[in-house]
Amino acid sequence: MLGMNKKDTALMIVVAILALGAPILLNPFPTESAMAQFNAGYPDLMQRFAIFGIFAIGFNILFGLTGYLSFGHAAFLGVGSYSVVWMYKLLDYNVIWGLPLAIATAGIFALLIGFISLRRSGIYFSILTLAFAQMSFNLAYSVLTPITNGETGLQVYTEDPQVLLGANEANAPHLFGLVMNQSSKLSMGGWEFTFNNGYYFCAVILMLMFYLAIRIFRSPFGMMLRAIKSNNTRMAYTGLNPRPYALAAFVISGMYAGLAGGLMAAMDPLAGAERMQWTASGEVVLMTILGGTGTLIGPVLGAGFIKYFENIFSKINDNILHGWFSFLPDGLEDFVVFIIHPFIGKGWHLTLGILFMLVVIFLPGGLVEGGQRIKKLITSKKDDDSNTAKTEPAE
Amino acid sequence: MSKTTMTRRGVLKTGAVAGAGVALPTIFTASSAAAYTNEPTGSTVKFGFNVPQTGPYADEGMDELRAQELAVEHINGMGDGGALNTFSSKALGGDGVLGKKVEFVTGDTQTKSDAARASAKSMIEKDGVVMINGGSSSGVAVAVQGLCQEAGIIFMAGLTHSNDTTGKDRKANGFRHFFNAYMSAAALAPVLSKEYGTDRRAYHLTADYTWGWTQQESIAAATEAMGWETVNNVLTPLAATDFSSYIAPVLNSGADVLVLNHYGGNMVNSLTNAIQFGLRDKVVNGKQFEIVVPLYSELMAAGAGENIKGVYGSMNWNWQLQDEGTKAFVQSFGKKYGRPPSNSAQTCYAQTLLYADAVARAGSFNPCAVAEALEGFEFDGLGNGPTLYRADDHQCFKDVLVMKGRDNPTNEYDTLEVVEKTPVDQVTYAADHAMFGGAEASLGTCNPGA
Amino acid sequence: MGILEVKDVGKRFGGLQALSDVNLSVKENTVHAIIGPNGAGKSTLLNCLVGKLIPDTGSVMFDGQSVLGRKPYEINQMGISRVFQTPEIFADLSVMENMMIPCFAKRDGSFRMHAIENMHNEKDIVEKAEAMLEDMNMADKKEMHAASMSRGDKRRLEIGMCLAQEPRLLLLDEPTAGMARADTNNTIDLLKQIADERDITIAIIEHDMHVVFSLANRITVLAQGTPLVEDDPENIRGNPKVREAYLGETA
Amino acid sequence: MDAIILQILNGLDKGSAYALIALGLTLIFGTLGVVNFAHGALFMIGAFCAVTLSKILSISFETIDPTQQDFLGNPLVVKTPYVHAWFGPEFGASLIDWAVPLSILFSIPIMIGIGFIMERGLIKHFYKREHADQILVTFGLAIVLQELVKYFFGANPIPTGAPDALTGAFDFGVFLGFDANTVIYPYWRLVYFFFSALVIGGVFAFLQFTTFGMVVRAGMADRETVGLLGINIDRRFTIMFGIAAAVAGLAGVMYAPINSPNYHMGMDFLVLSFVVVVVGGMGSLPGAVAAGFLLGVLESFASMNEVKSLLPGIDQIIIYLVAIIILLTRPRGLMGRKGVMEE
Repeated sequence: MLGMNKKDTALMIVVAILALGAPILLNPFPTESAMAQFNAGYPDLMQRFAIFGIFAIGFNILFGLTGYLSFGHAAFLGVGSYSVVWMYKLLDYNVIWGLPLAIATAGIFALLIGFISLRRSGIYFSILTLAFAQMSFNLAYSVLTPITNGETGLQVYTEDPQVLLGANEANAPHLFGLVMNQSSKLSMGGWEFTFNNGYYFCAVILMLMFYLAIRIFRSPFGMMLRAIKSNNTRMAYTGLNPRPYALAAFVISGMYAGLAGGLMAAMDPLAGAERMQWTASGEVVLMTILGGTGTLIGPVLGAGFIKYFENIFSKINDNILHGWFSFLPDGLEDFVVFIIHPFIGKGWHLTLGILFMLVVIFLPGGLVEGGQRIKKLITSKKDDDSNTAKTEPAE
Repeated sequence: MSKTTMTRRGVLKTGAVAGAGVALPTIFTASSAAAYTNEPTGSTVKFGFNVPQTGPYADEGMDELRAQELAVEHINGMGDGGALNTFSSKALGGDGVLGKKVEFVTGDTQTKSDAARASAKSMIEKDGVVMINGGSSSGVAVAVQGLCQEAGIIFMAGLTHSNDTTGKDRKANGFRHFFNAYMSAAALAPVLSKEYGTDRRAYHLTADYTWGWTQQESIAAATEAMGWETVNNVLTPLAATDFSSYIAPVLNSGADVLVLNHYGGNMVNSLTNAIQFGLRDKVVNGKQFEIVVPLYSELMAAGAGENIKGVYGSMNWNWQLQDEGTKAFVQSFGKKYGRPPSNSAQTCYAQTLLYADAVARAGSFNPCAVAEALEGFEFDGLGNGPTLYRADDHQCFKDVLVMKGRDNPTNEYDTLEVVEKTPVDQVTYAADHAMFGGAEASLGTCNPGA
Repeated sequence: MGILEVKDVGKRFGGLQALSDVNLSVKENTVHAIIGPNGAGKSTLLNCLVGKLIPDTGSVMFDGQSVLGRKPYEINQMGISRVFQTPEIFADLSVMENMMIPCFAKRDGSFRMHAIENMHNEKDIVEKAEAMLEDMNMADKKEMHAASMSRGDKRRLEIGMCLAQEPRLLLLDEPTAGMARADTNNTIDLLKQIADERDITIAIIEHDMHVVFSLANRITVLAQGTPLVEDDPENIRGNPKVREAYLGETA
Repeated sequence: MDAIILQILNGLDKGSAYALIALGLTLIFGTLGVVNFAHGALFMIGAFCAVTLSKILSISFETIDPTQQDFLGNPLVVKTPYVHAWFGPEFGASLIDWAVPLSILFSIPIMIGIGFIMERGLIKHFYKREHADQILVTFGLAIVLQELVKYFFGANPIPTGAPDALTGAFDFGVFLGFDANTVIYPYWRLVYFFFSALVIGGVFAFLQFTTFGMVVRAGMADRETVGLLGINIDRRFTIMFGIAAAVAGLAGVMYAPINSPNYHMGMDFLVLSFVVVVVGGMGSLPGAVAAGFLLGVLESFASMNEVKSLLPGIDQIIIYLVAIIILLTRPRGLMGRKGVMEE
C-alpha cells in the first residue's frame, strides 16, 4: 500500500492508530482514581510526544542511517521556532506562513553547518556541530536579543505589525481558523478524554513525516546512507560520493528539526533560546538511542519515554505519594514514601538516569529490542531463532 | 483563544453522574460548559505551584514549595494560621476559599522557559488549576505569565526581579508581589551615597541577558543621579563559571566600586572571585574599594559564605524583620521546617494568600473578578508593611530592604543584616516610566478563558 | 598505447623514497600482474592509481585521461574498480543490497537524490543485481547479512560488486591473501572466467606465485620502489635478476 | 601590557583546570576507547570530597546556651567541632582551615576506588559496544551521580574556602616593575596552577618512565598487538581508569575554593572538556594539555574589554569558534592520531 511493503504498511497502521487514538490510549485511568497521575492524555504532553517524535525521526535519518552523530540539532529546532513566531509578528497567527518558512530556514542553516561539519567525521564531526549549536544558543540568549528577544523568549506583542490580521481572526495560532488550543471533551463513565485541534494537527504531520521516513528508509537513497555507515571506503571505491549523500541526510534531518521547532511555536506562540542549548541536542540523541537507533519506530518511542518522565514523574510529590499509600499503616506508609521520595518530583532526573543505564545495559538495541524480545518470547515456538531480525536491520 | 474550554471539573461532575448509570458518552465541544477556565465545581479547588525542582535553583524552588504548602495549610485552617492572623483583610475564614478546600499540584520549571510552560500547561490542562504561583527567574515568569494570560487563569509571580515582568511584558492576568530592579536601585542609591560618598567610580559586571541589562540600567541611572560615575559595564556570559578574567581588569580601570549584576550561581562565583582577587582589601583613588550586589537572596548568601561580609545589596523581605506579619510567618514556617524562610518563599506565601483572599473578596474564582479584587488593593500584615497592588501594572509597592553581609554571623541563617528599610515612596515610579515599556506598555484585557 | 599508462611516477614519505621512476603500461584486455618483495612499493603504486595517494612526480593516464588529483569515486566512475586485500563490503547490509549499490552507482553516477521510490521497484537494478549474484553463485545467499558470510564468499561478493559496475580496469590487491588452498583455487578459476568472458583488463598485485602464473599474461616486477623488469610470465620465471631480487628469497 | 600579562595568568589558570579534566578524559579515550560522559561527574565528586572532609572535620557536639536565642526564640544551640575539643581550639581550627589541601590525601583513594568500581562494574562491559551506547550509559551514570550528590548536599553551592594563609592576592606588578595593584593574582589560583602542572608532569612521567606506562602507551597505540604479546592489558587499563578518575578528582578538590562546589559543576565542564580533548586531538595526552591551556588563554583574551568592544559577544563563542577553526584546518585537532574515533 502506498508504495510500502506489508511489514511497513502494518507499522504505518500501528503508528496511525497510536497517533489518532492517543487521547484515549494515553488516558487509561479514570480521572478521579489515584492512578490518574499517570495519565498522559492531555493536549500539551500529547503535542510534545508528536513534536519530539518528529524531531527524533528526523534525527534518526541522519544518525541511524549514516552514523553521523550530530550534537547540534537543537539549533535547527530553535531556528524553526523563531521563524514561526516572526511570521506571527509580521503577518498573522495563521501557521501556514510560518511552518514552510521554518522548514526552509532550518534547511538553509543545516546546509551551511552541514557543509562545513561534514568535512570531518566521527567525534570531530560531533564537536563541530556542537560548536555551531552552542554558538547559536549563546548568541541568541545575549547579543542577538533584538531578533530572539533573548532570555524572555520571542513572543507576539500588541504593537507588532501583523499585517494580515483580519478583524475576526483568532488571537492565537490557528490554521485557517482552526484554532490550535481549542479542544473538545468526551466523558465516558469515570473517564474523560480531550481531543485537541493542535494535537491532531501535530499527529497528522507526525504520520506524514513517519510515512516519509519509511519511504526514505526503503529508497535507494536510504540504502546509500546505510552504506555510508557500513563502509565509507567501499562507498568511495564504488564510485559514489559520500559527502552529498551525508549532506542531504543532514539537511533533511535539519528540516525535520525545523518543522518540529515550528510546530512547538505553532502550539505555543513563544520561542525560547533554551531549546537551542546543548542539553536539548543531547536529549534527541538520547531519545534516538533509547528507542533504538536506525529503527523506524524507535525514536518515536524514545521521545515519548523521555517526555513522559519529564512531565509526569516531575509532578509527583510527597502529598500524592501519601495519598497512594494511605491504606498502609502509618509507619509503613511513611517508610514507603521515604523510599520512593528520592525518585519522584525533584528526583525525576535520578529515575531517568537509572533508566537510561538499565535500558542500555540490558537492551542494547533500545526499547525496540525490548519489544522484539517480548514478541520472540510469545512466538518462540514456531520461530527458529535469531536470523529473522538480521537481514532487515532498518525496521 | 477565547473559545477554549478546559473545564475538567465541570465535566467531571457530569461524567460521574453518567458513570453511575450506563457509560453514556458526553461530548463537550468548545464554548459550552463553564464561564471561565477551570471553574471549580466540586468541593475542592486546585492551585498550581510551578517552581524549579531541578537545576541550579532547585533549593530556592524547594523553599518556595515549603512556603506554598504552608499557605495552603493556613488557608484550609490547619496549623497556626501564620500570617493570616495578622493580615489586614479578614475575608479568609480558615475554611478554604469560598467553602472549597484548597488542593495543590506541583511542577518543575527547570528554570527554563520551555519546561516551565510545559509544566504550567499540564497543570492547567490536566489538573485544572485556577492559579499558578512560583518560579525563580524573570525569563520563566514572563513566559508563564504569557501562558496564563492566554489560558485564562491568574499568575501570581514568584521571584522575578526584571523590570519587564510588570513593565513591557505586563499582563492583565499576571501579578507581581516581588520588587524589581528599579526599586533595588532606588533603595540602594541613597544608602550607598551615605556609606561610600557621592564621588565614586563604579564598574559594572552584568549578566548578559534581559534581567541583567534592566538591573544594570536601573542601578547605573540611580547611582549616576547621586553623582557616581559609571566607568565601565562589562557583559558576562550566562554560562560563565569562572569570572577571573572579568574581575582582573577592574583594579586597573580606576574604578573604586564593583557592581555585580549577577544572580544565583553567577553571583556566588563572581563575588567569590572578586574577593579572591583581594579587591575589598585595596585602596583606590584614596578610597576603600567596595563591592555591591544589588539583588541578594539567602541562598546566594549561603553559597558565597564569608565572601559576603560587609557587601551591600537589597531584598524584598527578610525573616529578621520585626513586624507582626513577619513574626507570625517565620514562627509558623520555622516550626514546621526548622529553618527561617527565604525571601522568595515569603513572596510565594504572600502571593498564595493574596490570591485566596482576592477570590474570597470577589466571591468568585473568575480570573477577571479576582484581578479586579487585586487591582488597587491595599493591605498590611503579610510582612512587608503597608502594601499597594497597583492597578496600572499589577506591581506591589512596599518598603524595600537594604541589606549588608553580616560581619559576625551567629548561625548559618544569620548571614545578612537589615541596614535600612527604604520607605515605599522612595521606590515608587510612574506606571509609564521609560524603563517599564513607557506609554506603550499595556496590560491588555483580562482573559477569563472559556 | 595501454589502457593504463604510468609515467615516471615518484612518491616520497618523509625520508623514504617509496616509488621512483615507475613506468608501467597495462594493455587492454590483458591480465597484468605486479609483483615484488615486501616493501617494494606495490601498495603505494596501487594507491596512486586509485586516487588515495597523489604521486609527487609523473603522470597516470587511464584511457587517455589523467587520474591525478581526482577523488577515488571519480576515478572509479572513469572505469577503474578496486578489490581490496581484506574484502571491503557493506557488512551491515544484505548481500542483495551490497550488489544493488554498485548497480545504482553505474546507472546513476556518483550522486543522485532518489529518496522516495522503493529500491525494490527499480526493476533494471534488481534484475542486474540478481543476474550478477547468479554469476557469482550466490543467488541463494541473497537475503543473508553480508557480515555473516565466509571470507571466500565475501571475496566473491566484492569481486561481483566490482564487476557490476562494468569497469574497464579491475585492480586486485592480493585477492587470495589469507585464503585456504581450496578458496584460492576457486578464486583463480573465477578470475580466469572473468578474464575470458568479459571485456575487461585486470591488474593484480599478488604475493602468491601460483596465482600469478596461473592468471597473468604480463608481469611487472617491482623492487625498492622501481620496476625491475616487465615481461611475459615465461621470461620472468627464468630471469635471474628477478630470482635474485624476489624469487630468490622465497625459493 | 599589564592587562595582557594579567589575562595570560588568567588563561593559564583556567587552562590548568581544562587541561586536568581533559587529560583524564583523553586517557580513557586513548586507552579504553570509551567516550566517558561521566568524567565531569568525577571532577564534581572530587570537589565534594573537599566539601565532605571539611564537613567531617566540622562535626560538632551541641551545647545549649540559654543566654542567646535562635530565630524562633528558643535557647540557642551552640555547636563546637569535636576536633576543637580533641586537639585544642587552635590546632582544631587550623585543621578545619586546611581541609581542602588535606582532602588531596583523602580524595585519592576514594577517586581511585570509584574509578575501579566504575570500570569493573560498568565501563568494562561497554568496550565492544558502539560509542552511542557508551554515551548513553555514561550520561545516565553522570545524571545518577550528580543527583545523588544533590540529594545529600543540596543544589546550592557550598562555600569551601582555601586556608587563610593562601587567601588574598599576590602583587605580580611590583615584582615585574609595574605600579602596585596593576597585576595582582590570587595565591590560591597560583597554587592551583602549580598543582596542576605537578599532576600533569606526574602523569607524563609515570607513562614515560615506568614499564607500566610503557605498556599502556603501547596499548594506546595498538591494542591488539599488545594483547597478542600476552600482556594482560585489561588490568592495566582498569588501573588507568582509576588514575584518570583520580586526576579528575584532584582537579575538583583543588577547584573547590575557586568556585563554591555545586552538584552540576561537572555538567558545566563536560561539554567544554570534550571540546578541549577534541581540539587537542583524540587520544593525544600532550594535545589535551596544550589545547586546555590554549583555550584558557584565548577565552581570557576574549573577555578583555578592548576585544569585546570590537567584537561584541566574542567571549560567548570564542571556545567554539576556535574549535571550529582548528578542526577545519587540522583534521584531527592539534595532535590527534589518525583513525581514533573517526568512524
